Amino acid sequence: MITLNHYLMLGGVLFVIGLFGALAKKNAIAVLMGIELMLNAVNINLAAFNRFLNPDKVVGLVFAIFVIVVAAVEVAVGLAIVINLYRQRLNTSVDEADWLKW
Amino acid sequence: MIRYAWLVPLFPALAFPVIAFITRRLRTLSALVGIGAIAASFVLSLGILWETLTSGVTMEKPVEYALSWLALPGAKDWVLKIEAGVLVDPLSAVMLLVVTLVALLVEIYSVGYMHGDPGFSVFFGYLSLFSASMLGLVLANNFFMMFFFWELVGLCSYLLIGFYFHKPEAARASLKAFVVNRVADFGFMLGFFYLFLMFKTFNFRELAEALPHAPHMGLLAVAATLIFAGPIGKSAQFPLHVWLPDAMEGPTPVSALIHAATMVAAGVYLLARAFVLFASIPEVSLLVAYVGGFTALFAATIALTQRDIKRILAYSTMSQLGYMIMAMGVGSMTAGMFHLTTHAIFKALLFLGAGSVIHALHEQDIFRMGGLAKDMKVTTATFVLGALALAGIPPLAGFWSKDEILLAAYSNGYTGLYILGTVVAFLTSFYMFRLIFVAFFGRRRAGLHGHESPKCMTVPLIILATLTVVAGFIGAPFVPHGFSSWVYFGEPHHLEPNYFVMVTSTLVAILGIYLAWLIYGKEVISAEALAQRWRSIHTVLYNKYYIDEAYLWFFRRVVLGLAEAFHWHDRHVVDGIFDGVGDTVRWSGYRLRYLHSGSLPVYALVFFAAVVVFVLWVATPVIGGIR
Amino acid sequence: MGSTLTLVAFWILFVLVVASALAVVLLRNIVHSALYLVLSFVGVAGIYILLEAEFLAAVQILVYVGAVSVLLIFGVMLTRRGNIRQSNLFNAFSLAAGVVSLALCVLIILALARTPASLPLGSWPVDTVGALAEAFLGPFVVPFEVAAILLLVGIVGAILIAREVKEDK
Amino acid sequence: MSFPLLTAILLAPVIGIILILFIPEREQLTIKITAAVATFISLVLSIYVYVAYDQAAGGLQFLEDRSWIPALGVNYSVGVDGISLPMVLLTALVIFTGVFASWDMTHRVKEFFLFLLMLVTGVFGVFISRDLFFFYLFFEVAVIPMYLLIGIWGSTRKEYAAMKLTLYLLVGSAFALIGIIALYLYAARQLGYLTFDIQTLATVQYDIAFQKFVFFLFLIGFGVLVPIWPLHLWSPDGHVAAPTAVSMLHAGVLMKLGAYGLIRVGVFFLPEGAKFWAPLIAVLCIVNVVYGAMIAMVQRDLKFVIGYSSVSHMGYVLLGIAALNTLSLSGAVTQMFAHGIMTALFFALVGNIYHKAHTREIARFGGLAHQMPRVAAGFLIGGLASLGLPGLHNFVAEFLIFLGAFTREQGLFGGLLTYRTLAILAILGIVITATYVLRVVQRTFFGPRKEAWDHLEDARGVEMVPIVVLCATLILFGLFPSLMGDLIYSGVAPLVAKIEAAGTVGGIF
Repeated sequence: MITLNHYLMLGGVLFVIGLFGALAKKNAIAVLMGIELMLNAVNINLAAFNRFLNPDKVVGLVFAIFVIVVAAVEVAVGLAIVINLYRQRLNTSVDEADWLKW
Repeated sequence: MIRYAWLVPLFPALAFPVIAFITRRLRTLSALVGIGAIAASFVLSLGILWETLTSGVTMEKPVEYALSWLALPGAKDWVLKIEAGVLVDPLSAVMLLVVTLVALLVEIYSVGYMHGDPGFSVFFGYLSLFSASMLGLVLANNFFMMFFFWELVGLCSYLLIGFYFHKPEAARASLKAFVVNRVADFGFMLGFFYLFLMFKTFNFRELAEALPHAPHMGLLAVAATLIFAGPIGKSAQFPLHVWLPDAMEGPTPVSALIHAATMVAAGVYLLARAFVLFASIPEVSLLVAYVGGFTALFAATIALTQRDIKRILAYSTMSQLGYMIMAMGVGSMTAGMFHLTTHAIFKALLFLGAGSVIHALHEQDIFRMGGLAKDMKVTTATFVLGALALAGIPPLAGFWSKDEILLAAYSNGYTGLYILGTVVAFLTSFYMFRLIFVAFFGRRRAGLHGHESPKCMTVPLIILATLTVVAGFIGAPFVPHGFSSWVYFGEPHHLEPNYFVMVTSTLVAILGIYLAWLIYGKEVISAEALAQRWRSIHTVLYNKYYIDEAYLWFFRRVVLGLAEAFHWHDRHVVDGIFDGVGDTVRWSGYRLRYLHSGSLPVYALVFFAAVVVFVLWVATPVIGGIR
Repeated sequence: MGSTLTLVAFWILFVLVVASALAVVLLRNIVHSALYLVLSFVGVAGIYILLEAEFLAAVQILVYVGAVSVLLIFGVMLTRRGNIRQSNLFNAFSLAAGVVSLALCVLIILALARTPASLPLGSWPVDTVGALAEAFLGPFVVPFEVAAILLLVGIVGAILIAREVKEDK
Repeated sequence: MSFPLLTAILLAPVIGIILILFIPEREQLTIKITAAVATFISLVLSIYVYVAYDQAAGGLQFLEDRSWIPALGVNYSVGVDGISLPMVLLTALVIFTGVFASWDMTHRVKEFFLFLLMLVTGVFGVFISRDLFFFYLFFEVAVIPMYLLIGIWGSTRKEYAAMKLTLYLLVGSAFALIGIIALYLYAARQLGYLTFDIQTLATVQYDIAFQKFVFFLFLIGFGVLVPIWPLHLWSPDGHVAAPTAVSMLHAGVLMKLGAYGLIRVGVFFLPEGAKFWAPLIAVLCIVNVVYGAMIAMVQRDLKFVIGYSSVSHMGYVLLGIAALNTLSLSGAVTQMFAHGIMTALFFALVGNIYHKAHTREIARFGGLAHQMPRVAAGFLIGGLASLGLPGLHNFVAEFLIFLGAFTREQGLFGGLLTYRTLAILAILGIVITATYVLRVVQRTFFGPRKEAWDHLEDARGVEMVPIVVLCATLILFGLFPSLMGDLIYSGVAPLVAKIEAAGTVGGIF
């Protein structure tokens, strides 16, 4: 018997893997990939909650689609920033992007 | 006429703005406006005095009317009620006449004296403002209004002393006069605050009625003493006398009007107005008498050694004011006011005469004058007449009034003060005739030649000289229904002429004149030798007992020192604390900024670590704790 | 579809998604990571089908697999420099990141393990696409339009940021 | 509903701002004229309201009420009484003359007048608000433009002074905000509904401990603005740094916001709290008076002298508040008005001199009365007002305050000190004031003519507007104080009734 917890488990694990990727990687594009994984995990949860808890409305799916939209925009803008960064520093390492310093 | 008494100060009060804003460019017109206004007031004052004396208005039954000036009704009874009122009794009627008369003559005189001065119009404006304030002071029916005009009078004095503001000495003198008077007014104000505290009114008559029911005699004595501070300042009594000699930096007509005849007499007038208060506390009266007596002697001794013609007159004014105050203190308001009246006339005469000399010579040091009698006959004659009056030679005005004071002191049992007064009379005649013999007779020491002043200056001199001769008779002992039956406190009393007092004071005065003639006229006794002989005394007297220096030291070292200390404290301690708070914040910011390495992974890491901690904290109880 | 079959399908997809996600994170070649990312997205689409959200699955394939992945690969190409085999290294904080991630993972699993959730599958609209359409053009019409504007702004912003900076300026 | 006069007073500068926005920067004269017209409308309306106010009826008049955020109980409601009306008139007079005093401004004129009008909008708003929310809102509106005005157009360490002033005032207003919210919530619990209305809040009975605490918050919050010692240092620095018109508004009006807040919010709502803290205020205000005056005596910069004299004079206002009786509170309000006018006059004149001579160092001047007789006369009148000369309005104010404090029978420190002693010390302050004011007059304007200053021109044309208007105001109310005294009494009487109805509370000392 498949339950809500199965899906949440998948979402949770995927989220953590994505988080690790976002935190531990050096390449800014890899960081973006981690973030995409995290967003996917969230979408799984949204869809699952919708399916199990509130099946007569599709609000969860609506939200998931919004998240996808935002994710697409985020990737576009994020990559633009990465490219801009690359132009100025000739690498895409987030370690060296410390312009937020004092 | 009495119904229109409020117009008396109003005429000159209106003249001031007219001169200041409309006619300032037109000199003659300005003078005309000023003189016209004061002449109107003079005529009105004459009428008021006449009506007062003929229609049964007495000290007990004055005429009083008032408008509300400022009133706070309060919930139950009045919190404060200040009236702008007029109180006409013989005392104020006489005073009105004196003030308007002297002011009128001085303004006429000023047309000649100030001729050609760039501030000619402004001068008449100030004089008008002064006259208005002084007349307002005289007519005031309560302490508040009196204080109001008292201060305005002080302002005019400030403006007029500093009239030649380009002279640093004049600027300094005006400042000094104002500040010294402020110190005195501080006491005055406190004094009538205490009265208000006890009686809830400022009105003279209401106070007089309530006085016997005073809740606390000690407090009343404090109030009276504090009020006396006002006269000490305004009438230049020791120890707040220092401003008067310096005030001579002003134009001479100003000295005549303000610093001899009228304003300095305001203190005496205040004592007369509030006489009931002082009379009810003998201890304070005694203080008044001794302050007055001491100042009379003190100022006379300083006058012995001065060389500046106006300063000698200034010290003589101080000394005579001391007489008046002493008269108030020994319980004879009549004598004090009588002397005020006559003194106003002959001192104005003396100052205007001195002004005439200065106008001719542009010189104030008497030892650079000499032989003026040949050049300036009218001036010399009138001046000598004034000096004789001041010295107390019968039958001139000064004799009668001074005599009455000495008599009051003598008959009221103040023998010490009587002797002191007699000594002062001797000193007075000596220093006055020292001035006359040095300046008007004898050789021309500096070769300066004078010339007689124009008519508009000599005519006032002649009028005043005439009055000097006749004015004494209004209060002479043998005249029935004279001064003492108009202005009195308690019962109208009539002192019997006491020939012992009369003869002694006359002899003493003649002795003074003779001595002055010996030293300075015939020069049989060398003045230099005398000065050498009593060198230390001479130095102390010449330097006015070093009181100015002491005040200056106090101001420079103590007051300014304290001020500097406060300033340092403000800038370094108080500001230091608050700036210190700011600096601490800034410093900690500089240190804490290293926490922000700027590295994005670190930020994200910290962020999620915080999420973990937060989730642990919140979720642990929800999921059932750690099992 | 039988429940056992669903369960089997779920576990297969689970392994696929997690394994490829781990590959994305752990591999040292950024191109490989990107390819595994595609695989992972496809797996997630399968999960959506299991959840009977077919439209979402389609969107997932279209947007993630079709657009986002391609964008990412373009990004890799545009910023390629040095050895491609060493293009996706860990940074200096990987250990701390691992600890934090692991802690969060343990926390999530603990929370799930202790949550009794035996909710049955309820009724589900047959026509999810129609339901979604009604939701988007009904109560969510304003956010829908805002999302459209967001996309536009995002595109313009991306162009603006990535534009070549003229040197003479 | 009749014509919304008070809103019109408030909106006249706002309309001025909008019009100026559309005028190009280079048309400086048009900008100045627009500002002058806008403030003139405010002035005329203020005078009309002043005259039309029914003194016999008293209380709040010219009421307007509009719901704004009903959920929070916020209403746009305005009205004036005998305390706020003189302040409205004061503001209108000072800003009107202030515009003329900055007629010579050439640097970024447009922004200057924009901020100036914005500032004055805030000040008007504070004085006419009957709603605490708007009261606070306008209060903040008044503070922020000040920062820019001093920071951009100032002189002498302007950035430092602007920062200092803003920080002090914002910290103060934060305290006041806490107090206002505390009042609001406490009243909401008592009343059962939310309201910011001042009249309603005043009917609530606050318990003693609450009153003591909240009054302390107000004492700091509004005290900074007064300024009470030792929180006064922003004011001399700020005055010195600010451009002329801002100094005028700043010393003339902004400082009164503090005293007004202390009376309107502090004493009116929390009479027991006021009684508790009054002794502290009384002691501190004497420090203000004497300490401020002494420091003014040794200043070398004309503006610093006036800055410290403001500290000293506002001490009298505090003394009036501390003594808490009819006389003293009437005096305090009178002094707020009179000091505002007087100090605005001073700053206008000093600004005039500074603009022409490019220095304010007293020692470098001397004999300026030769070149600038009108300025000298104005300065002398201001100085005489400052030292409390009868015939000028300040005398009435100081007299009432002194008499009020003097007649208050209460001991402090177990009878060691009384209000009477403090009043005596305060009166001593006017002696010190006389000394420093006249010393400045003597050293600046008197003395021999100095050739170096022969190029200075006397005030004329529009420069005369501030001098004439402000001097005339001082003299008018000085000679006929009941023109304002009756009005102020109608405002103070309910306040005193409330204080007297309040329970007896021992003072802090």
